[in-house]
Amino acid sequence: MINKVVKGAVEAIEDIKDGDTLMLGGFGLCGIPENLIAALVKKGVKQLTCISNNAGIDDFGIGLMLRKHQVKKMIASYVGENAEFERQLLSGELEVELIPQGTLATRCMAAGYGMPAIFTPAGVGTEVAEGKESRNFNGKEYLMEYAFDADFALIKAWKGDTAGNLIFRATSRNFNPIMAMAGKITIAEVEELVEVGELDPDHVHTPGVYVHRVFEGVNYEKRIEQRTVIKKS
Amino acid sequence: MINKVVKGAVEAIEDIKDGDTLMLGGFGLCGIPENLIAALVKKGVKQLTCISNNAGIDDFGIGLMLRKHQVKKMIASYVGENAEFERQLLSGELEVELIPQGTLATRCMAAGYGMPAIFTPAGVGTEVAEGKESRNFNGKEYLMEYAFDADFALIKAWKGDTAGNLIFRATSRNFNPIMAMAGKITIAEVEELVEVGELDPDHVHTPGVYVHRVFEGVNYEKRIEQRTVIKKS
Amino acid sequence: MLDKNGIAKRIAKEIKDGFYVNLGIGIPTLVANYIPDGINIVLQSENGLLGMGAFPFEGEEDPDLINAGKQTITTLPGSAYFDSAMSFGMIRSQKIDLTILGAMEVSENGDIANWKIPGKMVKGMGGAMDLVASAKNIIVAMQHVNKLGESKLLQKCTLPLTGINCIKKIVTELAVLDVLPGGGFKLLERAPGVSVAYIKQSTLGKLFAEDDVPEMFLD
Amino acid sequence: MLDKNGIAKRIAKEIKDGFYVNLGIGIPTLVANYIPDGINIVLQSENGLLGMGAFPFEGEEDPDLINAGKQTITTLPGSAYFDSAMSFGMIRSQKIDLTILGAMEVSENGDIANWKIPGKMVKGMGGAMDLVASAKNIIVAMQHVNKLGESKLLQKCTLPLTGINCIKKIVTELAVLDVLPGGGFKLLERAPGVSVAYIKQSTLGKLFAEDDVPEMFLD
Repeated sequence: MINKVVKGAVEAIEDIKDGDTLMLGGFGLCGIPENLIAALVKKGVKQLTCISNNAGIDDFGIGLMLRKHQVKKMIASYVGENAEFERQLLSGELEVELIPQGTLATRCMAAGYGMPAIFTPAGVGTEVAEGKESRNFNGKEYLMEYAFDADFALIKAWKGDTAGNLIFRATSRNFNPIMAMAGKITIAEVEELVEVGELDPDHVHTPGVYVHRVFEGVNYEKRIEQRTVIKKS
Repeated sequence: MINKVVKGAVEAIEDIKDGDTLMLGGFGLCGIPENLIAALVKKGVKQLTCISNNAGIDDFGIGLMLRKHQVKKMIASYVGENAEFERQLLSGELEVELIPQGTLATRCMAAGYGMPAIFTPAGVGTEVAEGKESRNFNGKEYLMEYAFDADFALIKAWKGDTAGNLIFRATSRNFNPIMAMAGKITIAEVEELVEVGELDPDHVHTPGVYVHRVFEGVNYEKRIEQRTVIKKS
Repeated sequence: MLDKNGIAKRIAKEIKDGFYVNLGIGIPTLVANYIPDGINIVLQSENGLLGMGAFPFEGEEDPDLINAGKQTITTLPGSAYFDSAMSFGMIRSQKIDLTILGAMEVSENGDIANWKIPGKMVKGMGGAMDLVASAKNIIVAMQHVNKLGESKLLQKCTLPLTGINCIKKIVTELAVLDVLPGGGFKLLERAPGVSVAYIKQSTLGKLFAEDDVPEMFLD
Repeated sequence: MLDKNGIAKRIAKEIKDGFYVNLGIGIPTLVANYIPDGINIVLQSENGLLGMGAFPFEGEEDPDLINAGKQTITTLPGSAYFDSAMSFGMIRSQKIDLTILGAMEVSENGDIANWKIPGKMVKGMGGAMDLVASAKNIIVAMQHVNKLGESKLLQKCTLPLTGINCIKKIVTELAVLDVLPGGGFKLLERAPGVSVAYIKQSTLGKLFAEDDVPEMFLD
């Protein structure tokens, strides 16, 4: 097996530089690469294009990078749970491209599957369709959308082995496996790093071939965005 | 949960009729729906179009259906491990469409993912490209290939629950999950049928939403096509 | 006139045994509380789950387990997790039988606007454009009129569109309506105590209404 | 002149530490036996496996565990299974560093024919067309001449093509050759005891050969 282990987040992002395009896994704050984001903030790399379903909140997730003005452009499906985001957007500091969530997911998948473009009906007849090629198949209209081209994918898994095989937990899977497939360089942080042979090969969600660097993260906060509970009676 | 259990293979294929298009999972004889094939042979339904990576051998797999002249057209990537197949092909009884294995897989995936067509470089400049639309992306040529449109997908899993969730084992996974997603009606036979709650939702390969009927198969033969072993010294 | 729970209750009657259902944020989420006994359905959450259950008990919330509204939830036996590409794959390939979502405006030809108000902060369409473009069966849960009393069932939407020619059924605080294939709203049921005349005057788009439209039956 | 194992041995020298490799049926399969110590690679089998190991011991074969040649195999620690769509997805997206496969003919512009002989029973292309169209790095293991002594390294393939402009390196029983970007075979190494003249006369396509082509070093 090929060993993909790096020491930690700082070493893992060593070659990320100003102006790079990054994919960041997660849905809301669920399954986000907390350690990698912290390292990016510490490193202070700037002018980034970030592809991520959401943009975090003011004091967590991608919000931490926004606060340090590290993001030039955000490509997401749903944002604005974040006052600083709104401020930067209105002031023209931040460029935002909003795209349908399924289109976002499928453009990641397209990159991972070596398909230069895909067809989706999402956005037909709306402003999302402006300037895009559309095409009719069997009487239904589809937009042609292109595969993403990202320099790095930063993802978070539950368990990983030294060969880069990854297993996700519950809905923290979300965009992580498809971004893992799509990055030119994929960096995975995991809650638990194990030796090869400890993961059941039938349970692996992301085969190690997609992962270039893996490390065990520390101090996971796993913040909850909407704590909705039923009171025990 | 929605219960997808049917009594057995005979009930499961009740509405398959002459002229239908079927997808059959498996790679060689590995992971083929043995019970469903036996039921199709017993039922004697004819003029079938079969989409499957291979066509079985003379006395097993799809070979059993060929022997009873049930197959009108075979869509596969590799055939001919089967004398009867060759005989029917040369005599003009059987129509064969050979397509690259990745194209076969991706056309299944396209159907499952609601994508009417995909782009692949496989076959560019060869006879496979004849009559097909081709298109250049970033300096590389791709063929446009259409999603399959199959009436039924017949697949085989290792374990399944009553809600149709499926788990595959080792390389018997192959085409089974993507055909499961692609069939208008998907019928799954499993080696072990369990109650809901017994499968870990993180380990499910095929969510039950894709499976319309599930049953526990009997008398699995699991024949080996190329028994290659190292002698113990 | 119905309250939010009344709208949810009425929509719940449209759900058939064996349905896979995607519920949007807001009133649609409430529908889950009114599924009749004996009706087995599975809820999809487009962030990657089939088999969504209720909210967790206090202290049992799991940060790795949320729904598309980012709320902590639980799962039911027989659930399955998957990635976002598969999630929208099953939406596009119409494996989800019914989508229920909110709207700001619906037009008489079935266009829907529910994601953007010019001049206001735009949060994004999330999965709504994928859902409306792909679903074989969409029910809209919405207010018939806005706070100024202006109709939200229009001849043509004034807000940026989420999808076109996709809405087939609408449940509001006043009525149940179909969008006709040839265009126009067809009044099917009145909310308790609401007259046909009132619904007519609250609907700007073309409305087809018989004189004896039945009052909806809720329990 | 090399035998099959010699060809496999020479190809093994092209494999670098950290490579993911797909081996075709025949001579390419033998390459796995000659990976140098200290070189860690992972073998992909396109039916859905990364981390392929040796054949199983007698009695330990598992019908659910085969390679793309349908042979019973084993896996190594750290292996992973996946479906056929993901398998060819990773091939198309060039996650596999090296593909080694056999050929009936190769042309001087890198076209390859290895799946069909007109008039003979056609078995199909299997995964070969996907592999040659997508791989960033392909080495062909083949016989330089056929049984009649006719060259299989041609100006133009005579058999139906598997892929075009894709082959960059060829190892035969006689030589190691590159296919030049502008067309033509470049002779890099001679098999032990084989002269440049003999290789020239065995190559129908355009051959570029210096006078002092080194003999290949095998051990």
